[in-house]
Amino acid sequence: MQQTIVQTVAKTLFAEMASDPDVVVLGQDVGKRGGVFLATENLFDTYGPDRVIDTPLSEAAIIGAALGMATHGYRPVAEIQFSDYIYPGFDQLVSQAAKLRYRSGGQFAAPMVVRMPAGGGVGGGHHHSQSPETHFVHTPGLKVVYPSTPTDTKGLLLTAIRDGDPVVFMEPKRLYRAVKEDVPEGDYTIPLGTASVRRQGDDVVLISYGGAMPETLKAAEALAEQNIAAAVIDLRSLLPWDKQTVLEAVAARGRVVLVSEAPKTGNFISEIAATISEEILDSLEAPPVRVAGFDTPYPYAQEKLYMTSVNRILQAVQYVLDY
Amino acid sequence: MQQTIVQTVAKTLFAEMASDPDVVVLGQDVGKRGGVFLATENLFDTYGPDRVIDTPLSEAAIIGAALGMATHGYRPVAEIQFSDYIYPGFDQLVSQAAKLRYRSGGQFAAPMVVRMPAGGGVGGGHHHSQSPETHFVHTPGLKVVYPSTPTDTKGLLLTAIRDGDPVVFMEPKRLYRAVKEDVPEGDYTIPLGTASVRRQGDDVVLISYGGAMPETLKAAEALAEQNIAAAVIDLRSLLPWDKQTVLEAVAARGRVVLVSEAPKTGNFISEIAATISEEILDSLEAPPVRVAGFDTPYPYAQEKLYMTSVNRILQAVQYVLDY
Amino acid sequence: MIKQAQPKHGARFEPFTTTPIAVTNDHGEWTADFELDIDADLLQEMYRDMLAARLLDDRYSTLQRSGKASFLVSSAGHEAAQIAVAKTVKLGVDWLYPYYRDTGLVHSLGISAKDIFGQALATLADPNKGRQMPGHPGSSTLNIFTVCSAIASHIPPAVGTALSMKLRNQQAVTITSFGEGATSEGDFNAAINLAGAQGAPIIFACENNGYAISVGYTKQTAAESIAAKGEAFGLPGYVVDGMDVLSCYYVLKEVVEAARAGHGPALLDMRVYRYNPHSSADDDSRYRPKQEVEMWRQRDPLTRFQRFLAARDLWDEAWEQELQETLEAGLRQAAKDAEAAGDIPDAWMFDDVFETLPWHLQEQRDKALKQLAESQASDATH
Amino acid sequence: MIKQAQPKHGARFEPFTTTPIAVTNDHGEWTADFELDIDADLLQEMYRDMLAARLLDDRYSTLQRSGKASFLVSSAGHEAAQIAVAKTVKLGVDWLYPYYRDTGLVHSLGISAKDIFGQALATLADPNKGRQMPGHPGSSTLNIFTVCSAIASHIPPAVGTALSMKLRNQQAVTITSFGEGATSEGDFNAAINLAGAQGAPIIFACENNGYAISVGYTKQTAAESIAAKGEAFGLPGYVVDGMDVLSCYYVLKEVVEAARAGHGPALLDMRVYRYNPHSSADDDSRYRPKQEVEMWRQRDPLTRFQRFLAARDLWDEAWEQELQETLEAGLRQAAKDAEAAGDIPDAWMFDDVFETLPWHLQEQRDKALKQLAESQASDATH
Ligand SMILES: Cc1ncc(C[n+]2csc(CCOP(=O)(O)OP(=O)(O)O)c2C)c(N)n1
Ligand SMILES: Cc1ncc(C[n+]2csc(CCOP(=O)(O)OP(=O)(O)O)c2C)c(N)n1
Ligand SMILES: [Mg+2]
Ligand SMILES: [Mg+2]
Repeated sequence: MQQTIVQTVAKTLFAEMASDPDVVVLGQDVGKRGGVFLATENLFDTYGPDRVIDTPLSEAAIIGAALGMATHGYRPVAEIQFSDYIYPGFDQLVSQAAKLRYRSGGQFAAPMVVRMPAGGGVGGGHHHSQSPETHFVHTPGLKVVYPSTPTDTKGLLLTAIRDGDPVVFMEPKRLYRAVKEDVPEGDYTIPLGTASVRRQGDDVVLISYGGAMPETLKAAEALAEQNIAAAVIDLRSLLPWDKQTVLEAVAARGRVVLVSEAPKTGNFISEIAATISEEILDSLEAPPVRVAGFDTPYPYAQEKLYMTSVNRILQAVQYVLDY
Repeated sequence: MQQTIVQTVAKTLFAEMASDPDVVVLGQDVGKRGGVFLATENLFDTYGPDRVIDTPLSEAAIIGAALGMATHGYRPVAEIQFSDYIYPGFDQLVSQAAKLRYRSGGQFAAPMVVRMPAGGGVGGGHHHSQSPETHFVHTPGLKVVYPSTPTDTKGLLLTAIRDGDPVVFMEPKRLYRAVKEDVPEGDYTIPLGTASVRRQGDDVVLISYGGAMPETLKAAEALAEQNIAAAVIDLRSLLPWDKQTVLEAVAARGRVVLVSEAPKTGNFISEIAATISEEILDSLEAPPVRVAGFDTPYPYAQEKLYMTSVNRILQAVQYVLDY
Repeated sequence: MIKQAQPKHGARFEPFTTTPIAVTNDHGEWTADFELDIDADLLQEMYRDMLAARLLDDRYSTLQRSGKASFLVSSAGHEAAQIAVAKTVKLGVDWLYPYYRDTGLVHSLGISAKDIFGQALATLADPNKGRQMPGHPGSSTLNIFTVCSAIASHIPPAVGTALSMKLRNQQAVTITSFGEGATSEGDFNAAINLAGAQGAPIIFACENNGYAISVGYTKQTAAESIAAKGEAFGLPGYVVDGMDVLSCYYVLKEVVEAARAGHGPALLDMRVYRYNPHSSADDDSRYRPKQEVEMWRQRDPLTRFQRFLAARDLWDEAWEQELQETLEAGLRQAAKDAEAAGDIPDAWMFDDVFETLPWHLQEQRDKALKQLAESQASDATH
Repeated sequence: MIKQAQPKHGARFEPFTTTPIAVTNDHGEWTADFELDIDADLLQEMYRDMLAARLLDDRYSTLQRSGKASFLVSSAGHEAAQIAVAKTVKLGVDWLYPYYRDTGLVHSLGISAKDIFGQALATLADPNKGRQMPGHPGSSTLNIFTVCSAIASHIPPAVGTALSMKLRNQQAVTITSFGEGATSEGDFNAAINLAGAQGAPIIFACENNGYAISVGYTKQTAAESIAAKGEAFGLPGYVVDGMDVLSCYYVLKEVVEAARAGHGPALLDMRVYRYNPHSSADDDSRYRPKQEVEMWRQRDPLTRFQRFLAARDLWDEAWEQELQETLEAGLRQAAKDAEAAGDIPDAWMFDDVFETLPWHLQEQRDKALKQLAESQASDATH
């Protein structure tokens, strides 16, 4: 059946809650309301208030409670209403969830998922549009996933719920309803840490993830019209990230453009660029170039200018091709 | 007079409070106790409880209150007892302080300093040793400073207090009492965003900051014994960072090793490495190599192994020299 | 048990009551055991501002439905509480730290409809330069801290400002408003605790409408009332009938003047109701019964205050008509002016991150504007 | 006003009293209006565990002063409160979320002195693999959540565990302990509010020693008591004489059994005193008068309980002597064994970040261990 990303989230949760009684969902408005984006629609009616828990308005309580349930045998899936609102719960995530297994010498663990709609493009201004993934990636003990298609959403969400460690599951809110796709039926999983090659092409490789994927793919299409063959990699998992796929693709072509909508300085794609130059410098025909959000708070009036438009990506590609 | 870093913090605060009645200090134990590291020693006796404010145990209250005082004309210097404890106040820092000028269209501003002892090497395990600088650097609207000498501490702290925007002022706690130095008298300031070339040398450049500086300098000394001339740059300011000094130094030598004690993945030095390869790829004789903390929570038993030892730095230098 | 649990010497109101404090009943009849002492002008001004708030809301809604404003948070149902707050603030001295639902409040305090619509439309009429989504006004000239979306995050700064007022001995007061959902956030608790410990002159004015989007009061907290939360921090907490502007005004006036006189902070639990969905993006039929909304509409704060005024010959249909027409004309004009003010320039995106532009933003700005100019040029040639 | 403000049917104790609940006086004389109903064995066991806690503290201190342990947080002065908590926990069913000062408590619950010293020395005797600084014990077999330095950060997880117990209908209870300073953190407030709203079976056991390092109670909060904070979240709050193990035990037993029976959470404000500086890194002469410490030493929980027991022929000098010798011998041996267990291997640094090692950690591990081996080899040749 054709379904959107947000429908896939709800359906995947529904199915996993049916097959594993330890899976519970908690967050603000996840109950009767079905979540403000309807990512938990229909769960409350079927599973009731004991497994679909409307919490008070506190991200610290949500993440902390999820952790305490996880140590007690549950597999909680917590929802943070917007990724911008992770910060009141950031301490619970980085000081508790990320470090529990380590600091207890493996005695305790926190198998839990923290879902959050992330990224811009919805006219929400900075408190409804931010891309905090670098903060998570830079926190040892967290895994970070950021799919961009319904199929990947299903495969990665199932894997995340079943993983033994805390997984931050970021959902590109501007793509929530952007595409419909046939999603594999049944128990379909994708291992964390594997990228997806979304397009083949020998001239240059474009690397991106999450909400920036459609522009990246469109840029590749536009290049194809100019007879430039761009491969496109969708990272999907940010931690662990798929170094092998990335390095092989870049080494083969020597030219790479990295795209992320988060602010440029300290962006996770800087890590990838640094790894590329650290490990395969000699295969580079041109500098790895980054196209990222600007280092301003996410704007409201100038959102279009802020975003990683096809145009900006194309200019970067032109630069590395001309180099 | 010869003084340590922590003495310099206290003396600089003392002097600036004398010359500017709007400067106030707030935090946990900053009053009679003089701070757990004595970084606010003697302030309470002279300036009293109205300007040296012992707060309740809440980092959110500390940073938030500092912000509200800043909007009202004060120049607050808030202390977070350990940088590991920034997280309960992280939302106040990133959602309020960092964005206030922007979101109000410049109507309000937050001229405030958030001081914090940071980094490892003191046997404190992960909740007394972390290096969260990347989180700050990746938050548009914050400036980030991290001196490694008494003189730089004075010059940068004065500038930070007088700056019109929120400055995160990180202090390398393991160097608090490690060196004594004559510190310039009087009104000595250092502009934010300027690096310091701590050593000249034509063969390779080592770039570091904060607590990792002494090992970096020792590595350069060890190299000198092998007749390898290493230049050493102390970044001092992480945002803005001194791109010009860095790129010129790297371009001139073609070989660079970057050292930071924070976890490797997503580390701020990845940003510098990415910028180097993006902007001066052709001048590189060898890959920019990073020596960083490992991607584990900061350990207790194996702290020595975790740290960016002279040995690890030397191995990296050897690699770029042999390349 | 609680230090301030007894009304202070000369105080009219008791904290921590089980039923809301009210000086009028639902029919707008005076029921208090003291005499009304507000002059007619101020009474009429209160009504006018409540009506202005309601009509502003309607006009905002029109802008939103027509697609001009991308978003709306309605203040309908909260007018009594909001206008009462506005009327206790000493302009130019006190500070307000409001939340997104306070359109009526900030308008009454002096943020013009044009400014508010300018903010909603992100035109040059917005003193905040179009930086945030609709519903986020603010004005430094009026001491109104620009609204921030992150719930409760404005409350710690509000306490800092109040503390400044105390340290500077200014006889000034900070008022911060928020919904009852906000009281579950750590920030609210950490901040009110600091205010208590420091005796900062601040009023925590909760507009308790019983819902945080879909989450009802009993799922939000087991506290008997939001007022009861004052006990945790050494503050008197007052439960007030938030559908009556006079009840709110009298209690507010008392606690504001006490704070101004150095007696420390207080907490208000004003019982209001939100008539509309949480925002233009919400569908409230998923979580609350229509009858409940209907029941509260019977208690409309405007109608109640009309009755009160009418009994004193301070309101009649003719005045209402006239008021409505004047206000609506003003609002229509304001919306027009706001729109006509023109778009925020693209280049402004890079301003106000810092006081001055550091090199990396300078670089990014130059490149972005160059690319923009090129693509506009190439669009123009097509 | 507060739902649970009245003692429940059959309950002995009232919440929110102005003076601490006590069943004995400072001389160890029974003063309660009901009969003591704890058998002699348990009474003696309580004393033994209190003494064990005190002696453990001394031994820990020796390790610290000799430079073997890098750090010490002393529990001296908190023994009555801690052992009372330990004696209310149902082993294997209930869970404990303690804080760093709870050495006496976790020892009484079954974490051996060897494990505790192993943790302090970071040897192979530490079930937590030497991952944290001293003062951070934990045991999954005993349902004792490993201590975390970040104040109050263990409280939201504790509520999650309690909620699980309720959802699984387990008649189990979670107890979480913390200092009064912790109640100022957002996390405490957000968590206890959730517990109230969900009626989770959890006891918030505050060891209120009046100081958070140097910050005294009145700078910490203006709340009349920590117990009063219960009002903010719909929990009964009990002020208890924390220098008396029996007072703490009786109140705890009542609230724990109520929680177990589904009557929801409770908050305890146990008034204790910390006899030593905050930690081995602190100098308390900077902020509190010697006389104050002396005054509280007169109220030593051990002496008081000795008197209580002696009056019932359950304690005498001979038994004390014997107990001390046995305990000290055990502690000496435990310290030796802990030390002898040997160092934590370097390679373990990379374990337990995740359940399995991802590629980047594998790479880092391989490289680090190779470098280490090389440098050890080169050291060996020098
Ligand atoms: C930190 C944070 N978390 C979540 C949200 C999403 N959110 C916006 S409004 C709202 C409900 C607020 O309810 P309440 O405080 O009662 O105010 P009301 O809207 O009822 O006036 C939520 C959860 C947010 N804005 N900020
Ligand atoms: C989040 C956080 N902030 C600051 C600290 C530093 N710190 C350690 S103990 C302490 C005081 C705690 O006081 P209290 O909660 O009363 O417990 P006590 O030590 O008195 O038993 C502080 C501020 C910390 N560990 N965690
Ligand atoms: Mg509400
Ligand atoms: Mg204490």
